[in-house]
Amino acid sequence: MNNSAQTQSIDPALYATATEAIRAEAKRVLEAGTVAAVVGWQAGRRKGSALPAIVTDPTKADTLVFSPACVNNLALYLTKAKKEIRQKGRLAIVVKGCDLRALVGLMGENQLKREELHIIGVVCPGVQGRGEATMAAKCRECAVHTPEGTDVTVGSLPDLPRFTPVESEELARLEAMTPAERWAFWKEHFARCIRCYACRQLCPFCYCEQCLCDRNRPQAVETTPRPAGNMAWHIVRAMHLAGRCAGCAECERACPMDIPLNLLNRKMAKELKELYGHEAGFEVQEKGPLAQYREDDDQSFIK
Amino acid sequence: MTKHDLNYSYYPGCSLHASAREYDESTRGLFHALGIGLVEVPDWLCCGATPAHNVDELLSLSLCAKNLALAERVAGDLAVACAACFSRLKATQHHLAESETKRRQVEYAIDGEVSFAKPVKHLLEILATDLGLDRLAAAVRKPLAGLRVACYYGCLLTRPPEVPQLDCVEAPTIMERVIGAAGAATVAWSHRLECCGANFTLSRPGVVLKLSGDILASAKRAGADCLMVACPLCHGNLDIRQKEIEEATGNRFGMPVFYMTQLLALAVGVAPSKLGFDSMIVNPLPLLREKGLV
Amino acid sequence: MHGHKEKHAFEPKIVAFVCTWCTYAGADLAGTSRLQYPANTRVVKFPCTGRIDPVFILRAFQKGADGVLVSGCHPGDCHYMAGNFHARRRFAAFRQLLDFIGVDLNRLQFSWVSAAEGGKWVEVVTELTERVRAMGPMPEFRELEAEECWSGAIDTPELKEAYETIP
Amino acid sequence: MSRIGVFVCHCGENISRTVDVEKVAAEAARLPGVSYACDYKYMCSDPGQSLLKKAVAEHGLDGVVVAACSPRMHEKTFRSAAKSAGLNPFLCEMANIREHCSWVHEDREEATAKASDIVAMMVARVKKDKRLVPITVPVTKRALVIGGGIAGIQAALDIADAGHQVVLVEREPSIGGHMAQLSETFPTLDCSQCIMTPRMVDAANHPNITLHTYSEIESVDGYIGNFQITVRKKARSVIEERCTGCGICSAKCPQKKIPNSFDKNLGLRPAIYVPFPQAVPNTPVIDRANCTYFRSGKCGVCQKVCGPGAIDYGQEDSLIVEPVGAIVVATGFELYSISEKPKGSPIKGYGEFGHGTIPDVIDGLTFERLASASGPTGGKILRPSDGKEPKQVVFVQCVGSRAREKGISYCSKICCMYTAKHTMLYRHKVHDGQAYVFFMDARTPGKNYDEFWRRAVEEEEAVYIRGMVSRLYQKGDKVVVMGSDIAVGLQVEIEADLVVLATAVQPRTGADTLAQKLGISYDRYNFYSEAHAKLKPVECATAGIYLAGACQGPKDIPDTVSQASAAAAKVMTLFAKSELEREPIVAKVNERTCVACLYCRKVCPYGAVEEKELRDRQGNLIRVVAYVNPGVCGGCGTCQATCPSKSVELDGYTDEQIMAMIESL
Amino acid sequence: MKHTKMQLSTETMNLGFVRKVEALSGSSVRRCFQCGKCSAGCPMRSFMEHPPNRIVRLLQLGQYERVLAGRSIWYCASCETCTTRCPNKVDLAAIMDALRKCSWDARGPSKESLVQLANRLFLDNIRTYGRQYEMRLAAVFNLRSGKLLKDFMLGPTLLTRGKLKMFHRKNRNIGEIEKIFSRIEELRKKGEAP
Repeated sequence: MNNSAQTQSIDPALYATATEAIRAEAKRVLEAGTVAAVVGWQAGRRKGSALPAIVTDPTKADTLVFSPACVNNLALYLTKAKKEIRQKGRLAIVVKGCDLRALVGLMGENQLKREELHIIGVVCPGVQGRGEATMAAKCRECAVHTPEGTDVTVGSLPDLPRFTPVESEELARLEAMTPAERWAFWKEHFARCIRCYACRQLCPFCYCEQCLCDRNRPQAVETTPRPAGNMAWHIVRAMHLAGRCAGCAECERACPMDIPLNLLNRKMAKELKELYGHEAGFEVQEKGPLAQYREDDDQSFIK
Repeated sequence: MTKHDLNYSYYPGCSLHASAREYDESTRGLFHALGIGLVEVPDWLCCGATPAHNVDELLSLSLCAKNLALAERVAGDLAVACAACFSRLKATQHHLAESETKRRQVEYAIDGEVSFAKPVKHLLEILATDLGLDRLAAAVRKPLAGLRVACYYGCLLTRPPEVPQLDCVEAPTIMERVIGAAGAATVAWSHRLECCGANFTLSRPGVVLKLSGDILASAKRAGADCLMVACPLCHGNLDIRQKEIEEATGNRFGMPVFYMTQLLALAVGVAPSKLGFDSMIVNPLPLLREKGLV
Repeated sequence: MHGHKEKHAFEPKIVAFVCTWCTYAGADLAGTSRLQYPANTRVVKFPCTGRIDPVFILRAFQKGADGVLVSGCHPGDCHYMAGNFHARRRFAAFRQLLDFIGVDLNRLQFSWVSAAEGGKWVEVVTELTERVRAMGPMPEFRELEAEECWSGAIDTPELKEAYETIP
Repeated sequence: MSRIGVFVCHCGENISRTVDVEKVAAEAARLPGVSYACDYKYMCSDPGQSLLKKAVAEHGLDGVVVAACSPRMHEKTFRSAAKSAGLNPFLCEMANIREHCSWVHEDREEATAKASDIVAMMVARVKKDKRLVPITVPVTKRALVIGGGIAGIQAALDIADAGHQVVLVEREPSIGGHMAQLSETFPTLDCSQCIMTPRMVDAANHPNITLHTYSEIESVDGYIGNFQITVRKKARSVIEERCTGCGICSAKCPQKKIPNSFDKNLGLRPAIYVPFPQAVPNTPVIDRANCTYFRSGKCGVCQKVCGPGAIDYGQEDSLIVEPVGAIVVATGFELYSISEKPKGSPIKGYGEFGHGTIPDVIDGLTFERLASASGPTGGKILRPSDGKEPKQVVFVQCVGSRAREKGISYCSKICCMYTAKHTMLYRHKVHDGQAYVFFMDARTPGKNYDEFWRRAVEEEEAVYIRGMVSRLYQKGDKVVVMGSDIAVGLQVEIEADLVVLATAVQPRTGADTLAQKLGISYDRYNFYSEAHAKLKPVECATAGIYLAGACQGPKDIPDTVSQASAAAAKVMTLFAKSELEREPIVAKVNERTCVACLYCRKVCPYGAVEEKELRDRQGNLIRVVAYVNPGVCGGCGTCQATCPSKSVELDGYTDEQIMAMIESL
Repeated sequence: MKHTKMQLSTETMNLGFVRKVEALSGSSVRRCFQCGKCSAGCPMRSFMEHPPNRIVRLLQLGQYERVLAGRSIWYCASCETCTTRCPNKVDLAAIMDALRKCSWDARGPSKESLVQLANRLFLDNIRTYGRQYEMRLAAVFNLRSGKLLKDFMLGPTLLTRGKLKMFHRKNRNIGEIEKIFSRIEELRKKGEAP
């Protein structure tokens, strides 16, 4: 068990090799004209940082990188919400295993077509969490280090120690509470929410033209950042992501108020797996767990 | 006999010459008072009653057919007082008219033809229809006001439906209408048509105690002062065995059982001494005195 | 049934979301059969349980419901063939979410009541009403409505007093 | 600002006894947007409706709430009253303060408060109501009839006689169904084939009827007025157009020992065969599983002897697409068999009757074939085991039916009558034979039916024994029947030569699969469900599909024919107009916000959602959105609850309407 | 016999007996569909081991031994309630008469002797006297049935009220009576009457 998982403990050479391979593939496809642009990461100005990049010029392929700082889920840039990118034409995208699950989900939701994408998978040992040196909570329990079903996969996986699954532990801790204790927990967290909607902005699945929560006829969710509306917003969002969220945890990463949003998504994913054996983002499914049914579904909760 | 406009031949039946002599006496008294002629069929025979048809239908039919033939000798429709005799005589006419085979057998047995000519009428029918309730009411001298009567039909007066055709088989009113014409009040009660068990009076008196006991109890419950019957067999069970029933059931009835002719005769002014009240087992005189009828 | 009726200190507010074909008709049948049940329930009619959005349940709690009932056709009896099957999954998931948030699921009842089950409607409504009555008012969402982010909780006596005076 | 009118009904005393209607009206009047409120003794009466109309005109109302009984009772009444007052009918709502309030509560105070709440909710709702107009859909005046038994034939002939085209699809090689198998029919004892075969010929020769035999429904698309049916015509191996029906192929076929299922396997047929001599069409079918040519590649006798060259060994199944506007489902029934129960049958089995191992225990349909003059015995009653004439025949009623523990709770309805008929037929054919019937009740509620049964008992001297049979077992060449006579209170034992079981009537195997293709509902026994047990007994809940005959529940011939004609009449009613009007409670897509995730399409039980391409004036694709076909939409609203952005809305049940109700609490 | 199971076959069902009863009574036996109305209204039901409907049912199955063995048929009061109310026109009272005759003729396997005795004496009385004499009937019945003291207390009461006649006069038609009896016997001997 390694409770203080450090990204530095992973050999930097692994990232360098992956970076090289990404650059080569990007260059190849851009030169060949197979794609109009490559969506990837580039180094940030600050040392040890990275940010999303869209490369259309083969000569700029060398700007692409892969490092522990490549946290962003680039699938976001392919959704309809980011129309200007899609308009460039056929795209290549660099994805970690977790990002790929979002891509697969989007395909199932009629938002992307597999044949319109060139997917460059990158084997990911883990990326940073809060604080540069710490490994992200999601990476500690990652089961998709190596993306499957890509057009090309680069990088290799080192032997990784078993990390402490902090997120699972936190989930278990919450589940063991009484409803009143949980209510207190979430009430405290949601009270802090400032409704900046960073969670929504970064979520690959929040691609609606108009969010339900922005509607005012009728107003289903109060928009001002007051506890009542905050609670409603996070419940509605969790419900809308149930069965769809692939667990990239970008919402939680982006939250300026440190609300453990991914716990909600993890919980829903866990329940849907238990109830209907569903796991999001592993294969393109025409119907998610809440868009289909079996006649013998559990109904023990119904009188 | 021609002085009356209504004349009948008369078949009293065995009981009226014995245990039901008051029925016979009161019938004669009543008819005399009403100006109705009544001539007894000479040397009539027993109709066979229930025992005969119970085990030997041909005998039963033959006895009745013989009586019908004897009645031909006297003018006028045949008036019958006893419900059992009435039922047998009517049933004989009915069955023989329906079955050619039976008619031939009977004709052989009685060595004569079967007569269908003579209408067989129960006294009730004569009073209610032939005489008419208006004439009956007009003849009343001493209305039976204040007397609450439970009219008891028994089983044989109306059944089976197609035979006597005296009145509605399940809800007859002829007795009520007749006694009503004499000014009596009648009570509505449940056991008007139940069987009294007459057939078992000799062999299984226990049966009689049960059946007749139920009848008396029902009349009592309905608030009747007395019962009125038109059948000597019923009378035999309800009146003669009343004390026995009281002992067996522990109920106290004290319910006089009149023949309908007794009450009618009283109403049209026949002297009570001629109506055989003295031969009734349950003494009716206290009741009649109480109501100011004697 | 008749005569004396107990008065309770607390009368819970129950909102029932029902489909028009089965449960609404079942409730109608309870009426035509003159069955009696507590008067706490307010019925909102939907064409089908498939139409019932979890947001409505949330909204009902926010608007002061102490209990919510969702009821429709038995599986296989849906007028629209499959609406209730979809609803069944949707609410199976939603109740887990509410539970995780900390809502006591005793306040949220789901049932199948057919058009022929007037008696069952009475049973379900009565049971839920009595259960919620025993639990008392639902404070959670109602408190949230009254709270402001920056105050967290009303813990100073002055604020509390000022708050109490608000009608 | 809305101008809402509220009308509180007393319903005589039905409401006013427990609800203070004046108070409810007074409180309603104080609600924002309410400009008129009153109470009245009987709102549904003529004066009540006039009151409403007058108020709409006088107060310029733009919405109406009638607080009265259940909308299921009088919504139509008040909406048409509103309509005649010039108000869009969908701006009229009912507040149910009778069934949901006054009848179920006794406390006046509570009931009044609840009634006021209900009214307030409906006032909030009506303010958000939209004006809706009925939807029109074009109608293809052509009908599909599935099943060529008496029900299907009757429906097809009725519709065809009315001048409409009919496509009649039958699974078997010949139409006729069960009725062609029967010997005589109750209660008249007229010969079944004598009345059936002319109808079969009529159907085949009718200029308006297209007959597809040996065919099944492959798929069903579309909706009322506009169905697209794909019919799979199974390979007959015989070219229908060429075949003259001369029968030489069957006569020369060397493979002749195949049990004929039409004769309940009592008789034999060749591999190329027509199921029975009066078959329509009189075109044979090659039973490929039993044909020597198909099994070994050798033989080919039929092809050699066929003059017109109609035999085609290479024939394949073909798919035919038929556009129709209405569908009549008449797939009929089958009898439960104690040896092999139909797939999906809930019956647990009859081990006590030997599970079909006793050869002289047969079912009712087998007895029909034995009694039929054209049957395998030529109408002689001969038992299967040794071909001897049985002298003691025991009939057992309710085998499978009315036995919840055995699996079926319903009454099969026809058995009492056909068993009475069997006892008569048996008596007529075996004069010295004695028929016994074990029964629970004789259910004979039809015209001249009870008289028929009594005739069997009184004149034909069938001995009816009230009481069920406990067990059957073979003893020598007899079948011992252990029963009881509950009127006497004693056990009864009969050593029978033949036992006939009146086994349960069940839907056809595969009825559920067909229902799924058609999108119609069925009960737990797979009988198809009518839309309303009393008022819509021949309609399915799915618009444009109608039921006829035993596929909906056990039925005798007169009932079946009546229902078939009723279904035909429904089809003709539909076809009487070239356009169809329906309630506008359908979903609509907001194309501005739809992102075409198509969750709506995934959950739609009607398949009403399609993709729609939005293009600019030059025809360039802008984007794709969802589109709900209003003709197909059933109006359940599952799409809206599922849509993440609420870009699809169900008219009549919009979020605004619902939220308004919730917020008014 | 009473509780043994019924083996039904054309041999064990005596349908000839059923036809005889139908002929004697003039009523159909098969008509009965066991509604039970006869038993519902029968005043004597509580005295019978087979209620009236079961008598008919046993008859339908040709189980005549079971019918005749019981005392039920002798406990029928001939009140005709069953016949009057039968929804199916089964003349059960007549069927009872027929059954009693069958039992009577066969010198009955019946257990009920007292009713039979009373009937026999009644008919004997008719044959001897032409009319019924109650005193004599009762006295002889008591003597023959061994119930010497039955209704002992009633006799004197009735006598004093003139209800029982100690003496009676012979009927002038007595010859006719004897003739009827003997001619019926003659018919039966010839097999021309049942």
